[in-house]
Amino acid sequence: MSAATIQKKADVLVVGAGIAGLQASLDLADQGKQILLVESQPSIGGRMINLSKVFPTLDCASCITTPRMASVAHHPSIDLLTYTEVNKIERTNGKFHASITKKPRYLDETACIGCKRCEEACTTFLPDEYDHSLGAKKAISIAFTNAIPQYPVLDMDECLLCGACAKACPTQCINFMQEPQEIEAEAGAVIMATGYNLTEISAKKQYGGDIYPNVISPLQMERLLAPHGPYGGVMRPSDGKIPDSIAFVQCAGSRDKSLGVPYCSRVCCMYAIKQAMLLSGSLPIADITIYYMDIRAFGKGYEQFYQNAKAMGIQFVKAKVGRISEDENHNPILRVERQEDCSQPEEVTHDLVVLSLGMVPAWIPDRDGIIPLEIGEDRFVRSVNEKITPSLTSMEGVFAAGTMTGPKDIVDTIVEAGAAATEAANYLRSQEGR
Amino acid sequence: MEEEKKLSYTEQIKELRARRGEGSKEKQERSKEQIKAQKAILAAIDKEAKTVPEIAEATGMNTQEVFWWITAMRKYNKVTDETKKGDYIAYRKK
Amino acid sequence: MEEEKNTQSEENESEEIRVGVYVCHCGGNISDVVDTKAVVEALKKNPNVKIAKDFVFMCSDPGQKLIIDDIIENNINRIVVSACSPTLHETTFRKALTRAGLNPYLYEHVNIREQDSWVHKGENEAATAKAIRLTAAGVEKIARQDPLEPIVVNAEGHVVVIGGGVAGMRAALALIKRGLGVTLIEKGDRLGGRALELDRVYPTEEKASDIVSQLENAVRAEKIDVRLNCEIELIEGFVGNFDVQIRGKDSKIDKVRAGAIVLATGFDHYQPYEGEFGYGKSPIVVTLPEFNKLIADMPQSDKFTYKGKDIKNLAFIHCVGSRQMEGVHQPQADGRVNDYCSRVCCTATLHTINKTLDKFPNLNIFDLYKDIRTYGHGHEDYYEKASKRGVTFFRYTDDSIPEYAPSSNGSGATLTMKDVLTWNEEVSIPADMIVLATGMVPRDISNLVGMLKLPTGTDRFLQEVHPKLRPVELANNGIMIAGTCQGPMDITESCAAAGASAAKVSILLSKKTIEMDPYVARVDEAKCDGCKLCLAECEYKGALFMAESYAHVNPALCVGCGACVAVCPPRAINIAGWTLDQFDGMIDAISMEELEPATVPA
Amino acid sequence: MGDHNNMKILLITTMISSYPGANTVGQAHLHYSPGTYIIRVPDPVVFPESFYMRCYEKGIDGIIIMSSGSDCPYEGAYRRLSERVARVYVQMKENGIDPSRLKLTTICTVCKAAFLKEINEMQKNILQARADKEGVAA
Repeated sequence: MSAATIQKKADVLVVGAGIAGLQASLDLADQGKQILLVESQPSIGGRMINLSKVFPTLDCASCITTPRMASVAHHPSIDLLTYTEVNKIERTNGKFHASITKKPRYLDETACIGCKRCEEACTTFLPDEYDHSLGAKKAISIAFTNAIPQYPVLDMDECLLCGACAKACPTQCINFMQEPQEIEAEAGAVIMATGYNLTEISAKKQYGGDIYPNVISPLQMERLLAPHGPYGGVMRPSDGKIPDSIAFVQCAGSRDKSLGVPYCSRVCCMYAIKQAMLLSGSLPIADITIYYMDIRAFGKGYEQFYQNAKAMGIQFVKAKVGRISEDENHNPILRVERQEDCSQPEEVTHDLVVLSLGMVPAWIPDRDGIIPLEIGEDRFVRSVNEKITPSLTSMEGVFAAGTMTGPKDIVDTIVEAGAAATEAANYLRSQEGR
Repeated sequence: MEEEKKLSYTEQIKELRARRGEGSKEKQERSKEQIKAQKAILAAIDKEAKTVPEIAEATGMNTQEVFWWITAMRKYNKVTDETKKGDYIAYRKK
Repeated sequence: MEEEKNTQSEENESEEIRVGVYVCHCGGNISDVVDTKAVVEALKKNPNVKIAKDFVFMCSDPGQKLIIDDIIENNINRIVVSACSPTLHETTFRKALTRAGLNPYLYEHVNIREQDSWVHKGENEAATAKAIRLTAAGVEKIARQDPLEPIVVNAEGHVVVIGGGVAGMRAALALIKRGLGVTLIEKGDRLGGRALELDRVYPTEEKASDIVSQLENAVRAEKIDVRLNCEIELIEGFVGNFDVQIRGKDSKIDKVRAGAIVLATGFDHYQPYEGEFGYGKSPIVVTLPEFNKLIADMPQSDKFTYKGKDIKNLAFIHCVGSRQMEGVHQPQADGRVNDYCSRVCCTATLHTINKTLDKFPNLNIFDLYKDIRTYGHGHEDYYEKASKRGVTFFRYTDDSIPEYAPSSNGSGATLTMKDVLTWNEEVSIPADMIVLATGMVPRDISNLVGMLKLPTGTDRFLQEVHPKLRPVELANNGIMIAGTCQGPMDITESCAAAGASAAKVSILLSKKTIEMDPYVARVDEAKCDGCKLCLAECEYKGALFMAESYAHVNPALCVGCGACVAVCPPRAINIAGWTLDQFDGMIDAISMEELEPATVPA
Repeated sequence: MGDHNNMKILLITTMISSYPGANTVGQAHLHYSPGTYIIRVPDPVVFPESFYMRCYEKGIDGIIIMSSGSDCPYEGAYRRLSERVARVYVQMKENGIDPSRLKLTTICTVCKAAFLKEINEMQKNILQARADKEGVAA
């Protein structure tokens, strides 16, 4: 039934269009390389585009990401596929062959004008994954305000099949019968930039992150702080109360063998400090407490950022949080074992608690297939020459960028993406003579 | 391919509903529930702005569910923020 | 054909100015304070403005599309966007103009966020009035703007890399493999830099010497032009065409022409002042690099002997020379404290502690820290291992920095502090030897900083343009940075930075020419009366000269400072894009009393 | 606040240091008077004496030239600028304009406190100059 398979050819196949994939693509395309950039989500921009502001400069995340998104979308040397999955990548005769599936959005992208009338007409509300389920979307919707491209996706599993969207569409572009489009691509090199997931909020049973409505993930807090967040301000999910007392529990998903995440996730200290600073800006009278083991403000300008936060009155308490419960009004109660000042464990009630979750790889080769790259003990893709060429994977011609090789902040991710681009360009050149 | 293109969206829907069978009913039911919840909340804030706990009391729904619907209807311009009432925002039907 | 061209150009000259104004909400960042609709309405009354609109995110794709559509469909030929700072999105919108077929310099970016809505919260009316005047000033400026063309210069396909450490070698290798010529300049008598001081490196436990020789062999195999015992005498020129003068050991000067420069000048170890934790006063106090050197060749033993004395208790103190607080720590020579974290010392210290315990399992080791920052891949393992092996950790704060006191018999010392981990109990730690985990300070490259006017931060390290937008580039066009000259990094991070800077150099030199902004002096031949007053003002040799009775500019050498502009009586010389007429127009708009012209002048 | 709102202060900033400095103040969400208008130039050395005099004629109350000082990337520009400002002071005096309404200063990319201090001082100067003028008139 589906249309004939489309053939594509590029110098470099880049998998993942988060900040790492975008940067690697631009750094190669600006050198004249032809790029095929494949993103599984409806929009490019990755995790970064949904953050509020970024440390330590407090630039709005969108302001840093959107220029790159627009440059990628308009670059004459970048062929961009969104809402598209890579199924398999094989290396034969020094070339990479990828089988790729473009998932149906159930509309004709060449006709869609991104007017959102379909979304307005739709009557089915669903949790919005871009707001980490805090907010709502429709069964047909554009991912977020500044998404690229501005085409909606129809969630066929949830669609009522009422036809309201098709009726409202001024260009008649809705096609309920659309089939996946198969694509076969050939490339000279591959850059993998598949990013990270947060550790599961339910993983640590003692914290009840999946049970208590006011115990939230850091990405949910990012949305609450974002200019176009789901609530239009910082409120708590259980009842819309503007919180007076907010706590961050550090290392809630890292440095914890019981969770299978013994490593430090590198960014949690800084994002918690940043969120605390932004909170104290928008809720000047609120008490904000960060329960931590060590504050790891190691990057350029990070220590100074941490000291500013202390000077602003954010409370840093060296303590272990043993468990979390809640009272009848959904106020989270933390059992805190201070490691300074006082020895007795105490129970402290807050209005809202953020679990500073860690990072795990979003894609794991031996679990998810696609391409058999070696992984390390931590399950991130292993660099085979970590000190000198961190982007080198176990397969010749395949390079890694960003958080797929380990937790990393945005600055380190962008730098490493540039390094991966250099390696890919030089690999292509080394293959020319063969 | 050629044939499908010729199908109008109403014909497409008819065919897909047939394929779906019983699954359709379940979704219809959920849709009714969704409409009911929205109506109840909008009725509660038609005349005066109310906070989430106040709406919950008026409608008998739980606060978390009410807040999610307020968020949804705020996004799609059916509800607007009115004033701050204590630690809460009072919402009004637009 | 010829005639047609003439008509075309005449048409262009008499072309009506049609400005489009676009006001961004920035998702509330602006519109929560500035009434963007009022700005639009006020600007609509400006005679040069044909279209004025507001939008939630002008930088987004649909925002840019508004502009493109208006250029194509409504013949808009000048664009003003009032939004965030131009440093963020000026180029974004210039590119949009190009896509619409309009000269990208017919664009003015007005800042109503960082310099208006964000600083005038609560004064919404006044902030709106300001936004209107600033936007009107933007309109006045762009109405007086001619289309500009970028300056094109030839790009030398050769790169000078300064610094032969790991980062420098790594950058040099990436560049030569890319097909560019490379000269690698090292001050010392061999390649390898600071890595030469190390034994094994975390977390791979490779020998540092292996890493260095692996790189050095590759550098030799690729036939990179390596200059040992050499320093930079002078760098002149500009992006694409730098003239680098290299002074050898014999003081002979050699010249190399380069399209770009990569700085990989590295770091120095923080040197404790005399008496800092007893350093310099007592032989038992050493820095971490000194200690590493000391134990490198020691055989495994039950006993650790240092200067003829058995060492039983060994103390390590973190954050020496890093994370300093004003008023607590003694300032550095320039009066500032090192308020930054040196990033590598926590893991390096724990790495050394484990190595020490491998060799001397009977030692008592005390670790005095503020925070343990074992952030990277495999780092935490060293911390855990040290804890398991019985290392005693004490946490100090800036309120209770360990106090050093030599013991009465003079052979050891006591460190006294309040231990946060045991509820601020005062502890006295006996130490037969003390190791100070000293941080990184930038290598003194003041000659280069002065010569090239390189930007440095408050931490004295070289300052990138923007940590996320342009992390390995300096504001100096054509000069990149790699490694610890930018800030503390480990070898992995330095190599990644070197790779990233190689990418930026490759982009710059991938074509034979480089395009540069056209903001340089321009002479209106008809106005120039040949008075030569401007010549005396120009500091740049060859940039400004007289020929055929009027002043001429060499655009590749002119830096666009404008010193010549101010002294020209007939205003014949101006900086393209920043003319005095444009500024006069802006001042008119800023000083206008009424926000909207009452009547549109005929 | 009312006094300050009927005041127009022109801040001449440089691309390399004081314009980004003004952005730093914005990013920190600090507050200053909205009667401040920032223009950016490669370097203020571009302006002839007549430019400043025209600004006062047009009703600008005060001008702060926020130069790059030692960070200035242009050879000799700062020296030329300070010499020019000295000549502007002479012209201001000749035309009965209080010299405290012009200030040459240096602002870096992170000089938040200094930036605000200069604006506050200029506001005081302008009020004082106005009072002095009224005093003379009376």
